[in-house]
Amino acid sequence: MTKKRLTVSNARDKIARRAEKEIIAGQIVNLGIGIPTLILKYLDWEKRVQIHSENGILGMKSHCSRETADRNLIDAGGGYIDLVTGASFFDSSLSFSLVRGGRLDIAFLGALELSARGDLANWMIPGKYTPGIGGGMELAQKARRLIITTLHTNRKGQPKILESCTLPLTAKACVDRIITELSVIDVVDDQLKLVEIAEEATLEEIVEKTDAPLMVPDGELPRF
Amino acid sequence: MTKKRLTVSNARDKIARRAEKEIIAGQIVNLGIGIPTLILKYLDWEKRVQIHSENGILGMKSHCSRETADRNLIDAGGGYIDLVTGASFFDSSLSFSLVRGGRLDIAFLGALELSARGDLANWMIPGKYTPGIGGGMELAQKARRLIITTLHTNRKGQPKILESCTLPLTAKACVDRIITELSVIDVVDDQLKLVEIAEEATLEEIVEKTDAPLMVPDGELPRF
Amino acid sequence: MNKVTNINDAISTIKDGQTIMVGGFGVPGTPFMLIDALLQQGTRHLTLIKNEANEPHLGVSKLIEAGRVDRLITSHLGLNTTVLAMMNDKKIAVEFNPQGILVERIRCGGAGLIGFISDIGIDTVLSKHKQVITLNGQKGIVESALRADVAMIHAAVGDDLGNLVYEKSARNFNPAMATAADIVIAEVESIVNTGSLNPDAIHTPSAFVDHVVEIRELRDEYGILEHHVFT
Amino acid sequence: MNKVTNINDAISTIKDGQTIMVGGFGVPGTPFMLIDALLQQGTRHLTLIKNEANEPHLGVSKLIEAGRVDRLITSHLGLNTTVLAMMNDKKIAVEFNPQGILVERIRCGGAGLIGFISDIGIDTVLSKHKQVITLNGQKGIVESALRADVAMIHAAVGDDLGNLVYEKSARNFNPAMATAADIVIAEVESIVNTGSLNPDAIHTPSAFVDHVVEIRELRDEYGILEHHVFT
Repeated sequence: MTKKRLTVSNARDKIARRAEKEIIAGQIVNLGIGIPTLILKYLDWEKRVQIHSENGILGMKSHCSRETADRNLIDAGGGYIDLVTGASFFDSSLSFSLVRGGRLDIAFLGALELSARGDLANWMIPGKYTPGIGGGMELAQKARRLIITTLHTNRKGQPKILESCTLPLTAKACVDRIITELSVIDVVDDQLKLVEIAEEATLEEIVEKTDAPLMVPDGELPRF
Repeated sequence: MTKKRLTVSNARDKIARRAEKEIIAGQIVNLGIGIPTLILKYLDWEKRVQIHSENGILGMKSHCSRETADRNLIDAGGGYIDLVTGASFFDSSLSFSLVRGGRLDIAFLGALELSARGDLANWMIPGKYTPGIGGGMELAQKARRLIITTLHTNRKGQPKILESCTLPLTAKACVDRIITELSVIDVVDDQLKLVEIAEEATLEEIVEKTDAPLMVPDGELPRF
Repeated sequence: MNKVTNINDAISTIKDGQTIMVGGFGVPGTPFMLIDALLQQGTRHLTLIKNEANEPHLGVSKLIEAGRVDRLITSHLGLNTTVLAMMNDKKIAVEFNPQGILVERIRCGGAGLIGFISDIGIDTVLSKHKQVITLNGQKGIVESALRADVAMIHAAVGDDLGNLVYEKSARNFNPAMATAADIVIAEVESIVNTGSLNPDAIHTPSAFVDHVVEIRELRDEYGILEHHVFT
Repeated sequence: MNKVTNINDAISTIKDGQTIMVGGFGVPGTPFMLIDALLQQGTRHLTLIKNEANEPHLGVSKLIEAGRVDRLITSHLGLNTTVLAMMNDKKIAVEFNPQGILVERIRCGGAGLIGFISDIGIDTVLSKHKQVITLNGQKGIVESALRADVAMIHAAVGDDLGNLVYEKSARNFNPAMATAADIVIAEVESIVNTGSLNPDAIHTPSAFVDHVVEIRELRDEYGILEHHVFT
């Protein structure tokens, strides 16, 4: 059985679309830079979700056009945004009280590496990529639920999900769920458990591209 | 030479009137309960002084009448107040950032006991008077200038200014100036220095009612 | 997410033995209606965190006088001789904090931190029984964060999402407490349409609030205390 | 106390070797006019505290590129490859903090505290070289308070007493920095009559502000960054 391969762009969209299903009505959600931000494209606003941005916004909507851009209104990634009804502004200090105080229902972040027990590395590659920390460490450690949205492998085609991370950690044992273009994987009791398989993927491909033990439940897994 | 004795009420007013002279135009000032609050009666508002109240007000003016009382607007002592132009409200957290962060130019507080090196005891008498701490400790420790306004002796006629305090301290070495109905005394290099004498007082009386060494400069001291 | 609910549903989340924060500094900002509902519910063995204990027969003093409070974490009880007497008779355990340290401990809990280091009270009896550490050559007392199971707060205006605006000196401890409890119940004097509050002027963003209860009638206890009118 | 002054008088308080906090998160809230005046003044060997370093040739990046900054305490430089290259070439010392820890350290300094205890970064390289203590059974990193000699901040509106109101996402680090420096210089887009700001809606009370400078003209750098328009 040959499977259709997704382009990188399609893969990213697929991940974002699947990730959107994780959000429950009324939740407070933070979307990291990259694929997480793409979730906005697919977000069902009927859910009255409140999107938090670290720079002091609750209730951002999406990136807006040049015409409606407000010089005083950007998200944490720098893009100009518009707002939902009921949005609020606050300072950076209260913004992180919201995160660390446990009021963030879900944070979606990207990853450089992930480990079998849910460790996340996404902030530096020593000697190569050291842009700083930003808000990621606090999002990873303190969101009630941390969902990683990432391509299954890196640019060289190497697995991102490893037995142990080799890069400096963002946070230990913080990941609840990993959504890639191939699979949905949960971290349960320090183990990885496959819970969904992409329409375009095979179990063999997922196992091959995952460099850590993967529990595969009996029976047919849901496709996405 | 016999001196006219002040009634307690007159003595308190005299202290408050003298204390008001300490305030420089534009300063941020906190007035404790008791004699400090009486300073409002004599305050020259041309100085554009900003009175801080611990419960989250900058720019309170004075106690107001029943007619203008606002159920949402009291000072830290519980009295209904009015405001100066340019007043602001904030929460208790920012209120104490203002105090501890060093933005309070002067705090005026009362005293149970004072020591020669500027220790203050004003919050409890073990077994007799233990109402709690309130904001006094932070005012005493962190105001740029702490001025004590108090009757020179307690209700039993005993000195309040002692070699060392016997009561639990509010804060160590915090007092800059002591204003009583008899004298103005500065704490300089862990020593008490007499700087003014009340019209109604004699040097002998002050020395007699002060149970700590008192430096008395040569020459005539100013009267108040 | 409409958070407007009726008072009994909101208060029913409070259980025996829980720790409850209550906003207010004197009358302004005290959620009298929520306190009365909690009194009626009969919940016991509470630990209460509040700036003061209101005055006798008013606000949280009613809970304390009814024996519902085992422990009070507070700043000052100078205006409540009834509770002071109960404290002296060991009918209630009282822990006093400097006022700014109390609100800072609450904020610290709300900010998801473990504690902070302060020199307030460093050379007094307050530093006894507390960890003292040195940081960059400065000696400080380690103060622990405070959190509660439930915070009961009062705001002037709220919307159905839970955004809150406080009025004048009624703000006080309310915003910090709104961040520091697992469940936050806000009573508000009026509910406005979501979107009608200025986003720059919202004091407590909706994320922190779980239940909004509207006060139908401002009873006497919300009014002027005649004995505090000084002129 | 009229705190409105001209920009050069305000900036002249900044001396070589001082520590300067600068508000802003991206363009919003960055005091470009004050930064330019500081650049013109030629002050050197500064330690800068700012969320990020703006982008190349913009805001504080101009100070850094001109070699005026010895040390930068920041959170993230992802949008400034110029400063990252200077860091890698050891032309500037950079200290990275998690963003919320950075603002918390500033707020802590502003609150007159010595430090705080947090579990952020506890099992990462960030806990190296830092004191780790245990409080109520929880292990945490001791983070020190940050203060500055001068804070340069940006607000939308100010009055002559120094009360400030920020707008939308331009608030960010400005209110915390306003509390945490010995001298606070605020540039404002407009000055209004004292008394015309709603006392409940003032973000930074006048007590924290020393100098207010009015921006005469919002130059291009305050405007929209075309490369950040994503749709």
